[in-house]
Amino acid sequence: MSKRIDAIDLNVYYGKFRAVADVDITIEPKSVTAFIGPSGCGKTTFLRTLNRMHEVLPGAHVEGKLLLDGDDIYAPGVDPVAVRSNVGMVFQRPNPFPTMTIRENVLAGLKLNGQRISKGDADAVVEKSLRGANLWQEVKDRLEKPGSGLSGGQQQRLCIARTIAVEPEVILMDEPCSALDPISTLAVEDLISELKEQYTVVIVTHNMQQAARVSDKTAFFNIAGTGKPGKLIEYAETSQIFNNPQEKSTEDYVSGRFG
Amino acid sequence: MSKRIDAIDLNVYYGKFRAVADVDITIEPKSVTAFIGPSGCGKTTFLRTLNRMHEVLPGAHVEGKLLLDGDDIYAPGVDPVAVRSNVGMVFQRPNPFPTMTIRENVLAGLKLNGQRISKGDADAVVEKSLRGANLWQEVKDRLEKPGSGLSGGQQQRLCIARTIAVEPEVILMDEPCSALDPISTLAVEDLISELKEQYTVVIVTHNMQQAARVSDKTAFFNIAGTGKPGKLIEYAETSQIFNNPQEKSTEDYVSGRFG
Amino acid sequence: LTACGGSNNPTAGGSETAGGGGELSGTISGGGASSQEAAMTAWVDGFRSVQSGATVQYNPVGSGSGREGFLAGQYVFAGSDAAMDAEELESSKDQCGPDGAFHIPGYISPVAVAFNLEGVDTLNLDAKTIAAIFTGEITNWNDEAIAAQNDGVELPDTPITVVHRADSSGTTENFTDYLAAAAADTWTYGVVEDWPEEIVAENAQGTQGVVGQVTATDGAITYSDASAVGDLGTVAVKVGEEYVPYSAEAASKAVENANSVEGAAENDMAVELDRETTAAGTYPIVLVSYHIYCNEYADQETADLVKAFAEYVVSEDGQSTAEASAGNAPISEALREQALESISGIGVQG
Amino acid sequence: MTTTTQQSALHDPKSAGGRAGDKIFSGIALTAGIVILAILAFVALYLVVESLPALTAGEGELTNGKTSFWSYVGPMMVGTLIASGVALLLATPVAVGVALFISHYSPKHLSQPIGYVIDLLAAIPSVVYGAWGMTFLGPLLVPAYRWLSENAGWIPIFAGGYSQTGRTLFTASVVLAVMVLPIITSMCREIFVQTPKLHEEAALALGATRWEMVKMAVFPFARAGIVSAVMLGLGRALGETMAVALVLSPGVLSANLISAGNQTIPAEIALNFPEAFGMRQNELIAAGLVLFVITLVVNMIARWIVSRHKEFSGAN
Amino acid sequence: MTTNVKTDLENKGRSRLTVGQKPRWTWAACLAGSAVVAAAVLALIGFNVAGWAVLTAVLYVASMYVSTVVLENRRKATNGLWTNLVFGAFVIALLPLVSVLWTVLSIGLPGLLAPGFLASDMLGITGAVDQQSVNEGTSVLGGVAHALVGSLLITIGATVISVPIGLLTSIYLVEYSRGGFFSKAITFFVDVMTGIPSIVAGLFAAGLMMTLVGPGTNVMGFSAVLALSVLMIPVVVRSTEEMLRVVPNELREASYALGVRKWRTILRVVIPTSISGIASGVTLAIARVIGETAPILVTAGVAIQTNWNLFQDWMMSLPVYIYRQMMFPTAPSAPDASEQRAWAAALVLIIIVMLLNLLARFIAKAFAPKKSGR
Ligand SMILES: Nc1ncnc2c1ncn2[C@@H]1O[C@H](COP(=O)(O)OP(=O)(O)OP(=O)(O)O)[C@@H](O)[C@H]1O
Ligand SMILES: Nc1ncnc2c1ncn2[C@@H]1O[C@H](COP(=O)(O)OP(=O)(O)OP(=O)(O)O)[C@@H](O)[C@H]1O
Ligand SMILES: [Mg+2]
Ligand SMILES: [Mg+2]
Ligand SMILES: O=P([O-])([O-])[O-]
Repeated sequence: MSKRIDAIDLNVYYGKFRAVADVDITIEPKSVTAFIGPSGCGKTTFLRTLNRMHEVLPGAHVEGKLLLDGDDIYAPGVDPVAVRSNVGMVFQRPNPFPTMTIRENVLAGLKLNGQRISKGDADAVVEKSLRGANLWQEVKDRLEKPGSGLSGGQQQRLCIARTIAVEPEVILMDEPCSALDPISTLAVEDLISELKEQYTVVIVTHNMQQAARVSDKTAFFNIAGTGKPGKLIEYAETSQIFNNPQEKSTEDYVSGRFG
Repeated sequence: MSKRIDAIDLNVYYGKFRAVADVDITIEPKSVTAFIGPSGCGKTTFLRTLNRMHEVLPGAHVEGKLLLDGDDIYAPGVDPVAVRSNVGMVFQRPNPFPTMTIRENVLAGLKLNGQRISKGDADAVVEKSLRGANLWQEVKDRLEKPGSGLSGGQQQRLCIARTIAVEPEVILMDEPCSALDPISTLAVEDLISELKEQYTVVIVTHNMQQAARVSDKTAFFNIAGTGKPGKLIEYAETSQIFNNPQEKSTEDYVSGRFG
Repeated sequence: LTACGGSNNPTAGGSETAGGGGELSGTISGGGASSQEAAMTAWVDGFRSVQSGATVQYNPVGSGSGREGFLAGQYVFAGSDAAMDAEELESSKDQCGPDGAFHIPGYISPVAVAFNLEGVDTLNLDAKTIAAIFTGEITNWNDEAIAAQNDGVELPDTPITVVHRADSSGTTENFTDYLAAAAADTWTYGVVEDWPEEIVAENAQGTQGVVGQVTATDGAITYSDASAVGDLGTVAVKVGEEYVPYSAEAASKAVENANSVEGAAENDMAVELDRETTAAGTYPIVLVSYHIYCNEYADQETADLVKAFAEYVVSEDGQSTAEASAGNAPISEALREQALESISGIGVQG
Repeated sequence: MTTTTQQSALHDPKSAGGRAGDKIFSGIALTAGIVILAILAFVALYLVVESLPALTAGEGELTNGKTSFWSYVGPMMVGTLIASGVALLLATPVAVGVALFISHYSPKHLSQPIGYVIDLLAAIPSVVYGAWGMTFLGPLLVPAYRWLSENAGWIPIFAGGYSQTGRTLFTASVVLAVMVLPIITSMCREIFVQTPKLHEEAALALGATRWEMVKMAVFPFARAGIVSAVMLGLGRALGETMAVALVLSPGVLSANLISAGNQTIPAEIALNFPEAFGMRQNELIAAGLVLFVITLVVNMIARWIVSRHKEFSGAN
Repeated sequence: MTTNVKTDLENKGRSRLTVGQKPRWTWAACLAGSAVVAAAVLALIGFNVAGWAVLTAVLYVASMYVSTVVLENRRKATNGLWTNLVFGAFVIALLPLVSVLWTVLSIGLPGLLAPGFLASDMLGITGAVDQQSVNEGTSVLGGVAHALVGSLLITIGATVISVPIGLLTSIYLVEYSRGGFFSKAITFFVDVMTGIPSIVAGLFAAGLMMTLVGPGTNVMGFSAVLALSVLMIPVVVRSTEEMLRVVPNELREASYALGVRKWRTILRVVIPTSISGIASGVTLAIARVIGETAPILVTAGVAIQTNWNLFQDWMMSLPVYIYRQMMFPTAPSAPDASEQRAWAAALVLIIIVMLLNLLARFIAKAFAPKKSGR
């Protein structure tokens, strides 16, 4: 089951500093949306408000509404835990649990639900998730080794596997491929395309080609200068953003020769 | 002053596990060399042997010779610190010093070694290095703020600035742009081109376009399977690697449609 | 004139001395019995008023450690609740020259049997009954044996809680010495410094500890240096045919009537108390704490200082100062003369 | 290839000077370690030499009429272990709870002052704890002891009457628990706040509740630290002298927590050392040696537990 | 206008995210219910306020758990349960603190406020003086100047010896040793050291100094310094070791890669990063030894006068002062005066450690990593 996301007049703060201003955006279910923009423009910050991870930082708060299928996730009485189990997240830096084995890492989210799963089912989930993250071949013989012994790229794919394993309704990815080699990147991109059959996917990337390849819609964020808040400049079909942007700054940004 | 690097029959171990086998390579001074290859093939590991960072890990050791302008850096009596001040390094994950301000971070390489520099000189170094890393505009008003308060991309550029500040002869970069946006990436790539006027630069990247754009020569590493050591498969002019590779596996790898 | 936060210390010696007399100077250190601490504080202070240039310091580490420190040369004098044995006397010759060390009974104090019983201030008890209470044979205050000796006293139906010293103690030793001598049939545990562990009872650390515990517990009884018993009821002990309450004179008398230890040096005043005495007006549960000095010291200065201090302690002034502070029993005139005689022998080696 | 006979940049004299700095510093650090070993060797020598007479004493040579040293010290060993064991059982959950409260549960601006308040517990000297336990806590617990004795008397540790004064092994354990609490808390707190944010966020993003996050990210990371903190606390509990000496009304070992009796080694030493000399002193020092060995064994077990999980340690 | 359209997207009043949550007043109901039930239960076996509060708290936590399990789910209930328990732990930890502080303050404060308490020693204070002030109700004379000076000197001495040794040892263990035999030996023996009973440390120091400088002169502040160092070093080593270990290797590598020498990396990167933990470990170690009684008593002895020289003559310290005054009153027949001085001295000791703590926190603040949360 996928979900629609609507941000209404969303402002995101670190203490008194407004990092992201006045975002209005609607993310359709069963689609892939890419956030692009220069460093520091608030992509990560905004992404983290979508599953209430933002408020984990001291002093960080949000103003405005954020609807998940019409339900305001910032409404009083809403349990952030419920939000986060619906909205999974893959971070920019790989962060497997260092005290857990690879297998335990994959199952970490499932175990939370307290449901007892049989060893067979668990094995199936582990294999499916690791295959999905294109890591199965590399680690299948050392599932009981600590997850922190893997290379950076392997660790990141492990984190993706861990997130897939809980089958959330929305998956947020913050530059998930920035540490991956092309083969893994391809696998992850394929995975994203598969995922959107069922899930809503939001991805932050610095890689224009990647945005162009995987996303249905693209949102361009920009920042006027240091200390200014980041803003959503343009949000449209990916093809339009890349081929026929309405805003000058979007055009400047995407027409760079960068890969 | 730049330096030439020659690896002769180099084998790199983690304890008993041989991660990289039999590397023979010559890296010319005043050139940019790119290491590419799938995740886990030992690019990072090999890179870290070039400035003796590898041996910092317990159990890690190296067999074979590694010559810096003809001097074996693994010869007995060689001071790893002398090697490292000649061979700078930028890591995959940004790691600014959390106890220091932005300014102090840039000056870390100088100050930590106890060098006295006048405030004026220091200011000049800070500005020059931050400009070089394309970070000056963003942080010039908050040089006295902690370095860890920056975004991921900003942090990485801070780390590059810190490395440039000590003016090493060789600069190693382990996926330096994996956390950067295109504008910063461009800046860093420009910087790399500038740097090669004076320095020897070695860069690990997953980004084929980047390798193609910045490097003079490219080394392709591959790995036969988990538990097997990574090997240097092909090393040649970048144009040859991308257009006319000698090895089948190189061709397979670079012909991917990845960005 | 005293500035805010200025010291509030009284001038030396508390009272009369002006300008400070005496010609001696230097520091001497002693250590030993904690029972003497309050008295020692007074002596040290009083001595300072007589000899303003001299300092005496005393570490209440306990009798055994005091003697050990004395024998090791760490202290030039010791305070001890028990006299040195022959072996110790022999080894004292290392520090003190061929004549060794000698004892002066500088601190005498009655050991009171104190209790906390609503409405009862004093009880008459004989040694046997006291022993029976402390061994746990008698468990209630309205016991036949107690009532028989206390006509007209309203004894409540309250269980007896025995409180004894938890630490090794000279007080325990003196008390059990009395019980073992005067009630040998009932008290079969001998003379001990540590309360016999076969007797299960409450206990507490130090004189202050047991007194505090008894004060807080209805129906409790203990033994303690008399100076600390405060408002507690106390026992008059049967001596001969009469019951003698504790008092300074009665305690002093017990020491006067004691036999000197056999085979001791001429000027040694170590005594063996006669716990079974029937002499009228004698209180037999007495703690005698000695001062132990060398007959000969290594240098003149120490010898002079020690001698002056020792003389001051047994002097009338010294004993009354201690009594005022510590509530112990001043030694009798006869003892004083004997002590001064002994002290006059202190000299220099070689 | 260039000849390497000429002086290379890698051997330049300036950097050789810096290298000496490294040598000196590591030399000093090593010396510090050696000093510790030397101190310990002296202490051990002292303990062993002074205890030998008591350890080798035959029947009748010991001052307390016991047949052997072990029948003297055995019951006190048990008493010491019970007292510190109960103290740790009481203190550890509370201490870890408080540390968690400070690091992850309290409002951020309150955590500093709260940490400070808890540290105050460490500021109170043990004599004061002893006096407090003796005059205040003991009497306060008497009704509870009466109730336990009447209703739970069938449990061995509550069997056989209760103390009128409250100066029992359990009271001593509570006082010890209060004394070790700040030690465990402040160390755990320091470790808890070091938990990498990355891992905490990883857990939260999987939909973990706060408690689940603590279980997944904080505890595994802090595991070795917690064990170390508890050991530090245990060291204090095992060796605490004055507080137990004041609180406990000692006697023969009964293993009854709520009546007078039982004794711990440090309290025995503290109570009797002042008047001890000769063989008595040897006995007490030998008891100290035994305490020493107990702590040693407990610590070895703890180290072993920690090392079994080294591979999964959080530091790297 | 657009906003209006957009708010129509909301599922007003029927958020699926709040479905199945327990009513907000659940906690109040549970609390009230627990209080009533606790009162009823206690009424049967004899009411007292402390018991009532404890029972209410227990019932409240239990009933919240059960009602959350029933109304929501087990995970939430478990989370709530632990939250309550963690808060409970804090409250429990506060109880003895408040109680001890109240005891110390109520008895000690009058003593501390007595004129000249901090400026006076015990010179000239005999039992007669105390009896007089107790009988006549005048202010108690005498003070802690000498003990204060002694405690500070001895503790500073022990800190000066222990902190460098302890810190350097832990640096050796964490940074230099590669888990070899020698480091295992040190770790092992540091563990052993934590097991030295304090009195044994005192005896050892006294014995050592006796052999070094001879009997008599060995009783001095410095002997106590040694004794306390023996107790302090293992605490410093263990806590700093722990703190150094949690410094991420990334930072060390970053520094090495800049060509910074290891010792400078340790001094300038590793230690500053962990300074707050180290400072609090050291404070803890100081707090641990400053209150030691037995080892100081047997090494530095007792004194009634201020002594500024650690290397000569006996020295008083606060814990010994407290202990002696409490257990062996100057005037046995009027112990109140001594008791008051003892608790006042305890208050002074507590205040000293508090100030130390503040200092440690200040150091930690000044040097600690500037945390940003990410
Ligand atoms: N924890 C924090 N406290 C205060 N300010 C922060 C914090 N994290 C980020 N910021 C600021 O918020 C702004 C947006 O940062 P954010 O990390 O969202 O950028 P980004 O678009 O993700 O950049 P990048 O592409 O480098 O990851 C930046 O100015 C950054 O300095
Ligand atoms: N600290 C370590 N201890 C043991 N093995 C390690 C360690 N670090 C890496 N390895 C192993 O060494 C091999 C090479 O790893 P390395 O990190 O060099 O790969 P890489 O090419 O840099 O990969 P990536 O592109 O993902 O960064 C991998 O099999 C990895 O699991
Ligand atoms: Mg970002
Ligand atoms: Mg790598
Ligand atoms: O003076 P005591 O030996 O009984 O402490």
